[in-house]
Amino acid sequence: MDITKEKLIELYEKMVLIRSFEMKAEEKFYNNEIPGFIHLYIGEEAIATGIIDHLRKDDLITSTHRGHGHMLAKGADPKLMMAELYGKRTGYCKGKGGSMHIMNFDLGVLGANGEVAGGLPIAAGAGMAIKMIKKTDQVVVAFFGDGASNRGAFHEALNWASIYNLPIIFVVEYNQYASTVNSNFATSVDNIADRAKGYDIKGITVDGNDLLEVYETAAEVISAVRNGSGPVLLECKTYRLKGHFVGDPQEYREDAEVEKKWKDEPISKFERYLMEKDYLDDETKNEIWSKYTKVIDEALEYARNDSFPTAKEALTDLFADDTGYDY
Amino acid sequence: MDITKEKLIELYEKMVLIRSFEMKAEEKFYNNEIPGFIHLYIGEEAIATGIIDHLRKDDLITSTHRGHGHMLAKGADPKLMMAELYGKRTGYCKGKGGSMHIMNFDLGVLGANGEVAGGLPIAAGAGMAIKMIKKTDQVVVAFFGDGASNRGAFHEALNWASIYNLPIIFVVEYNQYASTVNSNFATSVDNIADRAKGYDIKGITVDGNDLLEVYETAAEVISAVRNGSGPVLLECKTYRLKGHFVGDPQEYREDAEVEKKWKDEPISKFERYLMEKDYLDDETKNEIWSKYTKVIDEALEYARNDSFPTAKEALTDLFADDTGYDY
Amino acid sequence: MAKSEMTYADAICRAIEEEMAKDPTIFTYGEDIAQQGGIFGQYKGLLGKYDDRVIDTPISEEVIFGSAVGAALAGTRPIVEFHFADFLFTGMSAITNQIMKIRYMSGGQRDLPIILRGPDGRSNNAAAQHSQSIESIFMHLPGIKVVIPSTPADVYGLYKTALNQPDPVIVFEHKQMYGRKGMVDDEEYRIPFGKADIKRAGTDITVVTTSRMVHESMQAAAELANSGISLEVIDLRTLVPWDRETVINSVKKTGRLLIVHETWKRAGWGAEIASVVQEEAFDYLDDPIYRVGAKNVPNSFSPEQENFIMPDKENVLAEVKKFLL
Amino acid sequence: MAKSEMTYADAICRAIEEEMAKDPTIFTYGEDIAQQGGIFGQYKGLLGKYDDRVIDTPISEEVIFGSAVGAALAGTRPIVEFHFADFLFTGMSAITNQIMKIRYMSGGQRDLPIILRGPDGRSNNAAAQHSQSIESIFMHLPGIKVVIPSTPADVYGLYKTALNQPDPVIVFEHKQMYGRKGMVDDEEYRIPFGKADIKRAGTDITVVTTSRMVHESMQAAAELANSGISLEVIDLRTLVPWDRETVINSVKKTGRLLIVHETWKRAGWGAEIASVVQEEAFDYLDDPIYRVGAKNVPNSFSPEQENFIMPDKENVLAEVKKFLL
Ligand SMILES: Cc1ncc(C[n+]2csc(CCOP(=O)(O)OP(=O)(O)O)c2C)c(N)n1
Ligand SMILES: Cc1ncc(C[n+]2csc(CCOP(=O)(O)OP(=O)(O)O)c2C)c(N)n1
Ligand SMILES: [Mg+2]
Ligand SMILES: [Mg+2]
Repeated sequence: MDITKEKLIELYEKMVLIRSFEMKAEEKFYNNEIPGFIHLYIGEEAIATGIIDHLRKDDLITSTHRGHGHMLAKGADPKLMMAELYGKRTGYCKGKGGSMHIMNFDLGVLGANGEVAGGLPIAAGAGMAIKMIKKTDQVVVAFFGDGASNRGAFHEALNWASIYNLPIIFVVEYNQYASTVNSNFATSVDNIADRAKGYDIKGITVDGNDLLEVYETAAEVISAVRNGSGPVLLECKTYRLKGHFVGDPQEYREDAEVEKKWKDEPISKFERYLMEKDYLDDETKNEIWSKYTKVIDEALEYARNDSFPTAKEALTDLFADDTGYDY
Repeated sequence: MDITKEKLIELYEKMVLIRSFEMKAEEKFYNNEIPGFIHLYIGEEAIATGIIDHLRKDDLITSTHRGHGHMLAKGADPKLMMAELYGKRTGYCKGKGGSMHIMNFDLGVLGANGEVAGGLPIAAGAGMAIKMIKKTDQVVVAFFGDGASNRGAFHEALNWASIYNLPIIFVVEYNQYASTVNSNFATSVDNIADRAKGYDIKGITVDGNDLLEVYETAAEVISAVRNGSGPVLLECKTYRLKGHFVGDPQEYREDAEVEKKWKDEPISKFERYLMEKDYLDDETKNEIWSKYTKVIDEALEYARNDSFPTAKEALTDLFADDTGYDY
Repeated sequence: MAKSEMTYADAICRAIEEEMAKDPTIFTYGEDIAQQGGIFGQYKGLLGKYDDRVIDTPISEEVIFGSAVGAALAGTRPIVEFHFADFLFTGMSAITNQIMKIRYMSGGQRDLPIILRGPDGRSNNAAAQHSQSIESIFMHLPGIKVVIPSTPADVYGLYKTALNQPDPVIVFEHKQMYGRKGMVDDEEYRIPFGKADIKRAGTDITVVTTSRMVHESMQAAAELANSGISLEVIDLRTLVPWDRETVINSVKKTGRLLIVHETWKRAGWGAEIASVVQEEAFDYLDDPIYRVGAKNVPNSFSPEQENFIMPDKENVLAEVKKFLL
Repeated sequence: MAKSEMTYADAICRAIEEEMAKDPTIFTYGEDIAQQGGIFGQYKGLLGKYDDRVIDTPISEEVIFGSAVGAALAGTRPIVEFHFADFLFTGMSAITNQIMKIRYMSGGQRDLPIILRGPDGRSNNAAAQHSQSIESIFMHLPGIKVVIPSTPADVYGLYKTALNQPDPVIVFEHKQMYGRKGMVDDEEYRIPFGKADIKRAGTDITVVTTSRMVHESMQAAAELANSGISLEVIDLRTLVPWDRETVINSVKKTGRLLIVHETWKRAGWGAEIASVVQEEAFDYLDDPIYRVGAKNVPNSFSPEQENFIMPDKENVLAEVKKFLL
């Protein structure tokens, strides 16, 4: 596959954006500025980046509790994202959703989701509507975790997508853990992609830390699905470099394991590739990181300056004909 | 496998018992003597018979809404079964369960179940208790339908059984339909056994109308599972010769399809085999059928003569320390 | 106005069909609806007309329900059949955690026009897992409008509203009412949510009820009229929102309230009505508020026991005796 | 009697550990309990002692819950962790259609000693899907005993009862109470189900509450005492069964009832208490019965909005003003 230098740098920047956002979010969480709990996408940036780049604005995705990366890759404004993490008024969900429920329908993000595997049935329904009623060539990408692949919803959604031949790419982010539980223990197969056979669909496993591999595979898969191939299960092997949530004591794994995995993390991996190709040098690299540090600093400033929604506004948005809690 | 004539005749008789029970139940339902709705096992007798014969009394099974055959094969008394179908006092469940919830824990039947796939999590738990806490060599057989294999519970239970290496045989009775819906349409794979790969367990497909094949395969599988092989998914291809429930208008299939399938039904198939082997002649056959006609007539008499539980007794049995509805 | 007689099931089909003709994004799916028209025949009236928009599904309740969110957000208007209210539980999280929350969690970004519909309540001798009435749960958890109609005319008009409004709706159709006939206006009309219907005016006791129990209550009212006791029978028709005004005004007039529902009495929706009314009309109450509901046990298969557990006209008559008239 | 101070979480662990020592068939499983001692650390006290009976599971709620039936019928006593009350919904049918019905449907053939336990209620800024209190549903649907303790001493004694009785029990442990400390007798004891505890005696207003709201109510009572208003705070401790006698006797004395719970006000369990009390103590009531509960919307992430939606001491104080004292 021939990918221009510009595209490669664009992809690199997207990963840097996500990483920068996540690092700032982590810092501000520890600072007690961000309430609730947040799950970081650090180490998994290549997946959202490499896949979503092939999507159109009107393509749809469903995300997970670890959803910042998906949102940013789909074009979200870091300002409005950060404002949402802060629970502020102009955040994507007016502060009602927070990190775990960040979403924007105009961007085609049908929701980060606090329910593990909660997005899979939603993706199945979007695919159904597209294929059977709207008859457009939109596609749907459903992101979910290795842990999620053990929930019944996974099974039902894949069977469903298969029998109706829906335009859905099921992307499992195999980051080795479901909270404290290692997938070697809780998941009966080494490769989730092996489950594809049980639905008579194609299953593919790629190195999810290798941006190029993700990007190239996704190009093929998404175009096939858009052309009516039926659903595909795409497994991306990665590693959750941070705790399950910010503040996780991580008693269930050794520091050494994590340290080792840092050597394989997607951004420096891709940097090495770009540098080998002479597409990137230290100077440009520094420029790019500075650029996104600034972008995120501005987002932070924006979020901090934004006001909180009023208490009473808690009683709006449940129904379109708002009658609030008296309803 | 060497099977004695006596055993073969015993198996034949078991199938005749089940068929006779079901035919009488059908008749009495149409007579308006049996209330509610009942799902007949006619055409699927070889499965329960061929599998359960290998079980000990302390082995456990979970059944389905189509559970009469499983109960009888596990040694249920037709009298107490018929009484339950009539909603009578000495029925297995004191009339509280009826056909769809017939069960007897002493026989190791953990329940017919009105919830499709409802038995699968129960089987998973029984297997877990046996393997991890009681540490006995009991096994568990979970019966379920092709339709049930599309519910999330199927997936969760198989993954669960696999990771804990539980002594469970998952038996799918592939009878081609889930109520009005053909499994060719609703189920993404031709053979449910293909889904076994998704759990890293063994999957086997047999002709569920061929008693010998079921019996011999089950012998091997059950002994392996008892010896710690871990779970197995055993698929038995069969056909639901009657409507989904008694009274089903069956607008979704052609009479011709059903007629053709009657030629392959398990009892006459096995009869042909026994006759070829000279283990059975017309006279013995008639004797056997008459014997079970009598057994069932007696069961019917018994059920009819049994009394109904009182209305007030509806308020017992919810909790052990019965305090009824005031609770 | 010209009227025609039709069954409850056909009144639903008529409403859906009329709206399907106008709105090509309406479609309906669920278990056993396309081949044989629903397990109670309730989809028969739709078959042959919009077959590509009446779709059978696998037995996959979590996706059946959860898919509605994706379908709605992708720009369609799904009508999802839940087969038996009892099996709402098998996909419950998709309803309570997704359908009922996503609009709110998103900060009201977009409409979510979803209809969940299906049979609720008793179906004779179907035992514990096929005869539950579970509408109360959806009155407790916020996020869905709850419709529970008792007549062909009501179900038609409420569906017309449901199919022309922007929020999730759950319609509880009683199993025993699909075949019940009634007159329905030939002209199209809508019945707003939150507007109760006084099915019978009266002066002594206010009866608040829904669904099948409307008919049991009406029979009781007819009998009691002979002994000079006058019941005002109010059919709420929707539980979210529910028509406080009509109920409270009636109680202010009669001074007595009886709530009648088929679902379990304990912590059923009747408790909410009672709590609100005693708060808002405390000084008007001549007697305690009484409630009729199922006994607090699962349903038994045995016919006599089921009759004992499930409320009917006789329970209404018995409860009325408690009032000091 | 000698007492020791311990947290709510440790009081639970102590009870379970004592019973595990006596009964080798007790075991416990759920998500994230064995590696790190539960997502709130609530299993930490058990780790290292009975590690082969503390088991991590996949994220498979339907099997996590449904397996309890099989485990109990196979002769063990499972304690099943539900992780977040919000995710009871993902395996809801296994609870409502299996655990809560199988004993009844079987005609009472065998005991079903199951404990479902886990965190209920608000956890600050966890938004709509991680802060629900859903105990009311289990008061409505019959088939499980509902325990909802507020202190280390109570949770210890109620667990001791739960682990020595034959029926399914669900224990709602409030997320914000695991770390709360209190004195617990060193000697073993049990607290029976259905016996409320009068946490503070009073004469003017009866407050019926549970769980975290016991503490909010106690604070309100302390403040009101300064202005000469005397609250009697009754902690129900179990909702199924609930202690009618204690509540009704108190209301007969005070003439006023306020019910306080964290869960949504509409059709919450408070409505049942109110309905029963107005029926049984009608002539004793000087005022309407009032209820404090969450506003009827999902929980918002934004801190101020969450504070507004979720009830606390301030809401109790505000509601008390409604009484004509
Ligand atoms: C239905 C449900 N069960 C349990 C949880 C608690 N929980 C949140 S994230 C998580 C682990 C998810 O693991 P995985 O799917 O691999 O995603 P990852 O966190 O690794 O990205 C769990 C158990 C939940 N949110 N929803
Ligand atoms: C969870 C659930 N969904 C739907 C139903 C309604 N229902 C009862 S039996 C059945 C078909 C089951 O098909 P299958 O599993 O193949 O078993 P079979 O009837 O063919 O023996 C359906 C949909 C139910 N009882 N439970
Ligand atoms: Mg993971
Ligand atoms: Mg079948």
